[in-house]
Formats: sequence, structure tokens, C-alpha cells
Amino acid sequence: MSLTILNALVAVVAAIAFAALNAAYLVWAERRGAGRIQRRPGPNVNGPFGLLQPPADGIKLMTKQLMIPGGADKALFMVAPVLAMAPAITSFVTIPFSETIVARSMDIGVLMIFAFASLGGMAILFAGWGSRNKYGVMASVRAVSQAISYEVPMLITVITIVMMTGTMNLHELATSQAGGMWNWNIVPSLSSPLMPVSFLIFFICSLAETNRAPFDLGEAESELVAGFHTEYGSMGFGLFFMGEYANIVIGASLITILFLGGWDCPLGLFPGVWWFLLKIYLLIFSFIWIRWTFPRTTIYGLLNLSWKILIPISLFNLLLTAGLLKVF
Amino acid sequence: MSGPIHIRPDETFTLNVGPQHPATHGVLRVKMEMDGEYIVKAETVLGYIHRMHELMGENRTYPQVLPNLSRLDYLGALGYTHGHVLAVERAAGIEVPERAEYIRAITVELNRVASHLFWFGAFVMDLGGFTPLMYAIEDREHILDMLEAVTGSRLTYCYYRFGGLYNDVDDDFIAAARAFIPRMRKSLKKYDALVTGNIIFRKRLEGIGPISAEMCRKYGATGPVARGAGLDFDVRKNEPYSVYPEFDFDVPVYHECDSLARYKVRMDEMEQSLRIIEQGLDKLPDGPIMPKKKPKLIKPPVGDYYQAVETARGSFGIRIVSDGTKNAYRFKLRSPTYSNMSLFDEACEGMMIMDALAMMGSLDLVIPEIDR
Amino acid sequence: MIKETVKQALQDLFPDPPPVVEELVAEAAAEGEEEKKPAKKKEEPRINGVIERDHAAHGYDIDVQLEPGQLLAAVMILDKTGFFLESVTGVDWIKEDQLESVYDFSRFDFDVCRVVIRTRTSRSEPKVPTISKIYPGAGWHERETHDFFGIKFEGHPHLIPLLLPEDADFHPLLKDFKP
Amino acid sequence: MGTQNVPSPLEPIPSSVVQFAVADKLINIGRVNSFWPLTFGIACCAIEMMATGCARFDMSRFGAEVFRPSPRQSDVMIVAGTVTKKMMPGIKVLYDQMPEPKWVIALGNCAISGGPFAFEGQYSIVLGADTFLPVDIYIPGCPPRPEALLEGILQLENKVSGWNRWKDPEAKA
Repeated sequence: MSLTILNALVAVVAAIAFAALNAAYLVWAERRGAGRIQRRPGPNVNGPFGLLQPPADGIKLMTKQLMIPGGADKALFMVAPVLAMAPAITSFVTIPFSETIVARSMDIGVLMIFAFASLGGMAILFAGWGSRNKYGVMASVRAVSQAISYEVPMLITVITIVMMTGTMNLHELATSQAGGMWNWNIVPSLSSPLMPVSFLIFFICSLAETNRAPFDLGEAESELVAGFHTEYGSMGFGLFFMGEYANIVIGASLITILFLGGWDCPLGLFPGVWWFLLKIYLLIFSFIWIRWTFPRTTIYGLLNLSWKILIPISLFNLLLTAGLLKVF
Repeated sequence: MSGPIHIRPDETFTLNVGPQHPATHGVLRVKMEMDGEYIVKAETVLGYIHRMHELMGENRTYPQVLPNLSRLDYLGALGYTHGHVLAVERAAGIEVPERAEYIRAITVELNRVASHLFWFGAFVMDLGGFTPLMYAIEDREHILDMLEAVTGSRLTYCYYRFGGLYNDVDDDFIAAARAFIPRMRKSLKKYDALVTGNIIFRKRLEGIGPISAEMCRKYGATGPVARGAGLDFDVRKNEPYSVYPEFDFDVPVYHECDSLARYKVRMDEMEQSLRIIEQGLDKLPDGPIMPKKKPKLIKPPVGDYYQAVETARGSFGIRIVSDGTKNAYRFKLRSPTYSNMSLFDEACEGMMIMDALAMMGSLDLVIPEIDR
Repeated sequence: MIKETVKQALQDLFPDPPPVVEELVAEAAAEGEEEKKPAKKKEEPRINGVIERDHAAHGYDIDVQLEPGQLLAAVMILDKTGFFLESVTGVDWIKEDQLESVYDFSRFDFDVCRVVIRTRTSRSEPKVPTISKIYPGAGWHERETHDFFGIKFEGHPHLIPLLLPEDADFHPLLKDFKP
Repeated sequence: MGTQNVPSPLEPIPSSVVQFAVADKLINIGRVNSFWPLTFGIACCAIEMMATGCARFDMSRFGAEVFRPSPRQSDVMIVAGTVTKKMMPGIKVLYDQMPEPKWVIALGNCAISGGPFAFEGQYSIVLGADTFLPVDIYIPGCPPRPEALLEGILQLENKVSGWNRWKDPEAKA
């Protein structure tokens, strides 16, 4: 019995280490990627390729004075960053990186990840409201309406996949797509012809879920100063930063598991964790690429996209798959 | 989206788009009475960068005020010094050699392209896209290198003198300008494809921020704001000055009166300025750049002189009331952004804050020019 | 030509219209004579009336001087014929103990006609009616002229300082201003 | 490092009860390599500050790329432009809102001493940002070139942590 606790403890610590390391060096990858897209070198002076930049940012953020604005709701103000970071890290526990590397393969893995993802939306509301700042309140109201309206199509597409494969356990979801690219979920099969469309919907929703790219209305710099984390100084802002990047990694790994066959090699030869990491980092690079090329949509444009386009399509896809499953 | 709003008074809250805000590109404050995201009433508060250029015009001689004009609007500075120099030459009756006039026209048009490039980058950054700013400022740096080689400074030039120029243009400048034009045309096509063609960008601007021709007339808005509202008004064409009658270029006019129309006007104007620069370089005559008898002490005769010039933001006017001494008795600067911005309070009622700030970006503001 | 119609319209503002000073012709004749002419003008203060100026020399076409009372009528004429307000400014003639407020109007279309309207009031109590009801754009211009010269524009919706700090009570552009 | 009084940025962190020399040095070097300037441009110098942040001069090589709009998240306030009497209280509030290890760079003649607008009849500007802010680095120029701003940031790095990124070429060995 003590072995399982020890195993679980080591697994959780490894998951948190992976998330924290990822969050730090994704910031570096983002700034280098942005520099590459914008024809400028990006941080390259601190360390060989600017590799010492994230530790420098980390140290600076940790040693700055933590300010709580007067009149702010102290409890909410302090809970919000923790609530942004903690669920993002704990949902690393169920993600299977490869055949053997998984912290705790739960039967309801998908449900747990989405439960924790919705906690992130609440963290933004607490941050905006707790910091007693007009810009913060406006930004958090926007971010919460965006998070809700993009969780619905995301969940509907997940339901279609779970219905097709029959399990909610991420590990079995990945193994059910083993054996080469043609039986990944993204490939349209007889029972579900619209799979590439639902992949696209899931990709857009994960973008919106993490407040990034054309949907970054939560912290719209050019209108709402710094959005919901206007009042957050040193490590409060640091935690939001790490929470955002941890969410990106989870979004990318979910896409790989649900659609791109997890740790399976495209030619079905020698599956392993490297394929999984390769796919994740390709997806994350596409997140960064999108962020630095598109302007920001308006709030009504964003909500229209979700309610009038994404949800009807994903519902139609759900019904179509349900019907075809009956036939085949 | 921006229909009229019926608000009970106790429901609004005032939001300070304060002196320090990324969207105001400077120290401009707009007190907005807001209902959620919609603006009920806006009141602009100015004066945060009021440095009193006009009093400096009165207690300084004419040549001493020359550097002031380029610190008025530092993005299109040469247009403003050009206006000042033309006004004093008209008042004092100083002749300007042909070559100096051509070089002035070329450098003003280069500065207009640089100003529009900076506006283009900052405008798309207001809408959330950070990358076009880097490309636009990269192209602008090429122009700044050329102008710096000739004038000596990057932003705040003091290149024109009454009657001519500070120093002549050498062959490197002409070669650099000739090489710059095709490269700039290529990147203009790139911007057009990347930004104007982008569906998110167009959705943000189509039908947003309507400024009608009547509102332009009532508030005196000129420049791209008026040309975006269908008014064919460009001081270079309506009131030709300097050597502009010799160039053939057309004035882009769009009739949709929305932010996208103002955007397209400025993008086409960059193309027209390149045409002017090309013709200017072809027809550049030889000869002196200062008149033979240099005007030692400039004392315009008593009277009231007005000179309007087309700068990147609109028609900039200078009124010199001279009492025959070497200082101006009254030195009034009519800045285009002052009138363009005065219609913002009325134009943004009922809009959402995102669209209102996008419209403010399309007005192309330079705050020290409003406050003078 | 719009210039003739506007000049005529402004002419009949004045009860006994003095002969229009054909300054244009005099100017074209001899540049030298121009120096002599303004010198003479300085002695006897200018009478109210319409003067046609030469655009090349002065930059504007019609120069009207009128009483503050006639200001609104003149601006109504210009508003109907489609002029736009360029700027409102002030000039402090301290020698004649008068504050002059100057209104610039111009046109958007191609027959350029720039009109300048001047009104003079005494320095002690400078009162001029506001034109912001006709041209809303004049609101800011008038607030700024009030900041710099202290000319009170009656009927202005909220004549609070625009460029100077809210509690400013000094008027910097007056000739007797000490910081 | 529970020091009672807040360490002024000039001398290194004063000794608290227990001194961690190496830790202080490391923290200072960490701080120095990631200055986050506050987007606070007032006039012409702001355009040169933005040009420094863009592609050719690229402040982000030194980790100073993230222009934070909110004062809570920024370390360096670059006063770029003329400070008028009407704007001065605003700048003071912004400076007070910044969390503690913060520095001020006065960019351009106007921020140093009122620059070209300091004439005898001037009633509306404050002659220099150091009349109401503790300025660390003065960068002269009207406007100073982007390279001057980069040199200013390097000087600030040297001042804060005493650590030199590159050997000073003229320094006698």
C-alpha cells in the first residue's frame, strides 16, 4: 500500500515538475518564436540562445514586492492565481505520455480534465472582481463569457469521440488509435465522416479556452490595460503566466490524445513518448504562430462564432456520428 | 452593433481611458460614462502635454522657432516645418530656388510615407496584431536612414531654412531613394495581402466608427478623416503651393465613412507619395539651394498671413500676425488632429469601447500636436 | 464663383455698406505700394467692412471685420454656403487696448475661398457670442481661446479650461502676462 | 530577507540579520536580465523608445522586451518626453503603484531638464523628472537615438548589480 502512495507521490511531483519546466521554457519559446516571426532575434544575450532568460524572469518575479491594492477583496485576490495554477497542474496527472509513463490512469480521465479546466474560468472571475479595478472587472466578465461559450462545443466534440471509442480513460483512448496514421481519430472513418471538422472545432476551442491568439479578450492589452491581471504584481502575475502556459500544454496534449493518436507513430513502427512530445510541441508552436499573426476579434464576433457556428456544427456532427454508429 | 442606448442614470460608471493607456499613444485622457461595454457619453480631457509653442513663437525670432515645429508632430515633422517656412516666405516675400523646392517636396513625401507606416503599425497593434508593427517600423527605418544622412536627425528635423535648405542632397540620397521605392511597393503589396485581406481585421473595421461628411464639415476635420468620408479635399490639390502643381498624383477618396475607409485612404496615399517622390527625383533640377542674397534679418511687413499645408494628418495652418519686428506678434498653429479629435466625443456615443478605441486609432492621433 | 456670392452676402450685413476696398487691384499693381498702404492703415483703426485680399500675398480671400452682434449672422451665412471652420483664435492688441477674436473658414471643394471674420472687444470685459451652436467644432477652439486670452464666449455649454489645468486663472498669451 | 526599510535601489541590498551574499548577487543578476519597462510614452522620445523595442534595435535581446501596460508588473519607468505640471501628479501615482525594486530612466532632454521648452515665460512644464522622481539613468538627446537607450539599459544593469555584461573596451586593463 505504501508503495502506491510513494508511486503516486513521485508521479505527482514528476507531473508538477514537467508542468513548471514547460511553463518556464514555453515563455522562452514564445519570445524566440515571436522574434523569429517578427524578424528580430528575441532574447539571445542571456545564456547561449537566451536559455537563461526564463530563470532570470523567474527570479525577478519571485523577488518583487507582492502588492495587494487597498480596498481589494484580500481573500479573492490571493485565491485567484492559485486557482489559475493548481487545476492546470493537477490535470497533468491523468495525461498518458506513453505506454508506461502515466501518473495515474483514471477511468474518467477526460471528465476530470474538463472539470479542472472550468475552474480556470472561475479563477479569472475572482481575479477581475477581487482586484477592485474597473478594467479588471470588464476583462473578467468578458473572459468568463468566452470560457463558457467555448466549453460547450469543446465538450460536444469530446462526447462524439467518447461515444465512438466507448471509453473515457485517456490511456485506452490513445491505444484504440494505435497502428499508424490511418486509424487515428482525425481521419474520417465510416462511422464519423466529419472528424477533421471536429478537430478544427476542438483546436479553435482550446485556443479560446486558454485566452490566446485572436481570442485574447481576457487580457486585451490595447483596450483593457492588462485585463484581469492588471493589479497583479510579482508572483501573482507569475502564477497566471504559468497557469496559462500549463493550460496550453494540456490543450495540446488533449488534442494529441483525442485526435492524433497519443504516442503512436504515424507509420505505426515504434511508438513512444518522443512521438507524443513531438506532436505536443508542434501544436504549441502553431499556438504561438497564430498568436503573433492574427489581430484580436471583437467580443460579439467571438460569441457569434461560438453560438452560431461552432455549436450547431458540433451538434450536427454528434447526431450524425450517433446515427452512423447505429448503422455500422 | 452600436444602436442607441437607453440608460437609467444610476446604471453607468465612469471609466478613465486615462493619460497612461496603450491605445491613446500618448497622454490623452477620455472620461467615458460607460454602461458595461457601451459608451454612453465621452469627454476628452487635454493639456497633459501642453508646452505652449505659440508663446515661444512670440518671444523668439522667426529662425529660432524653426526647431519647434518638428517637435509639434514628430512623425511627419517635415510637413510642419514646410508650412512654417512657406508662411514666412510668403509674408517676407523671399524667393526660393527651384532645386530647393523640389528637395523639400521629396523629403516631405518621404516623411509622409514614414508617418503613415508608423500609423499603420500602431493601428494594427491597437487591434491586437503585434507583428505588422515590426515590419512597418523596419521599412520606416530605411526612410529614417535616408533622411538622417541629409538632415542630421531621425525624427525632429530642422532641415529647411527661409529661402532654401540647410545642406544639399548628395547622390547617395538619390540612389537610396530610387532603390527604396520598388522595395516599398513590394512591402505595400505584402501589407495589403496580409492585413487588409485578413477577415478578422476587416470584421473589426467594416461599418465601425461612422464619421459622415457633414460631421467632418461641422468639426473641421481634414486629411484622411475627411477623405474617408467622401470629401475630395487635399490642400496640395485644392490650394496648390510650392511645386505640387508639377506632380501628377491623385487623391484617394472613399465614401464608406467607416474606419476601413480611413485605413484604405492612408494605404493608397503611401502609393501616391511614392509616385510623387519618383517624379520629384526625375525632375530634380540643378542649381543653388539658397537664394543669392541671403535674407539676413527676416522682418515681414505688418499684416496677417495664413498658410495651409497638407501634412500626414490633415491641413495644417499657420497664422502669422506680424508687426514689422523680428518676432511674430501672434503665432497661431492650426493643427489638424485638434479638429479631427474634437469629433471623437460625439462620434463614439453608443459604441462599444473596443470599436471606439479602434476608431480613435483610425483618426491617427499625435497628442503633442493637439495640445501644442 | 463662390467668392462673389459670399462677399455680396456679407456685404449686406452692414447697414450703410462703405465702398468695398478693392485692395486686390492695388496689390497686383505695385508690390512697393503695399508697404506704404499698411503703414497708413495703422494710424486710423480699420472700419468695419469687407476687404478682398489677394490670396497669394495673404493666404486668404475675404477679410471681414464686424461687431460681436453681427457675428452670428455672418457665421450663419457661411454655414449655409458650406464652409467649414478652420480655427478660432485671439490676438491681443494691447496698444489699442482691444482683444480681437479671429475666425477662419475655408471650403472643401475646388474653388478655394478662405474667409476670415474678426471681431474686436475691449480688453476690460471681452464678451463674444459663441458659435458652437452652429459649428460644434468651435467648442474646443473657443475654450482654448478663453484659456489663452480670457475672451468670454457667452452661451458656451461648458467653458472650463481645456489645455490649462482645471484651476488655472491666468491667461498666458496676453501681452502683460507674467508667469 | 526580511529587511525593515525598503532597500533603495542605489546600494546593493543592505545586510539583513542573515546575509546571503551569493544569493543577493544572483537575485540582482536575475533582476537585471529581465527589466520590464512600463509603456509610458509622452512625446517624441516615446517614438524612439518604440523604435528600440522593434525589429532593428530590439530591446528584447536583453530581456527588456515585455512592455507591460500596467505599473504593477513593470520594473523600469522610462519617462520619455516632456513632463507638464498637469501630468506630474499622474506620473507620481504611476511611480508609487510600481512594486518595490523599481528604477526610473529619464529619456531625452525634456525629461532631464525641460529641454527645448524651458524658456523664461514657460508656465506649464516641470523642469526635469528628477524634481519629483528618483531618477537613476539620464539619457541626453532630443530625441536620443535607440542605441543610446540600449546603452542606458546596460548602464542601469551595471548600476543595479555591479555586474558587467561585456568588458568595457576603453577600460585600462
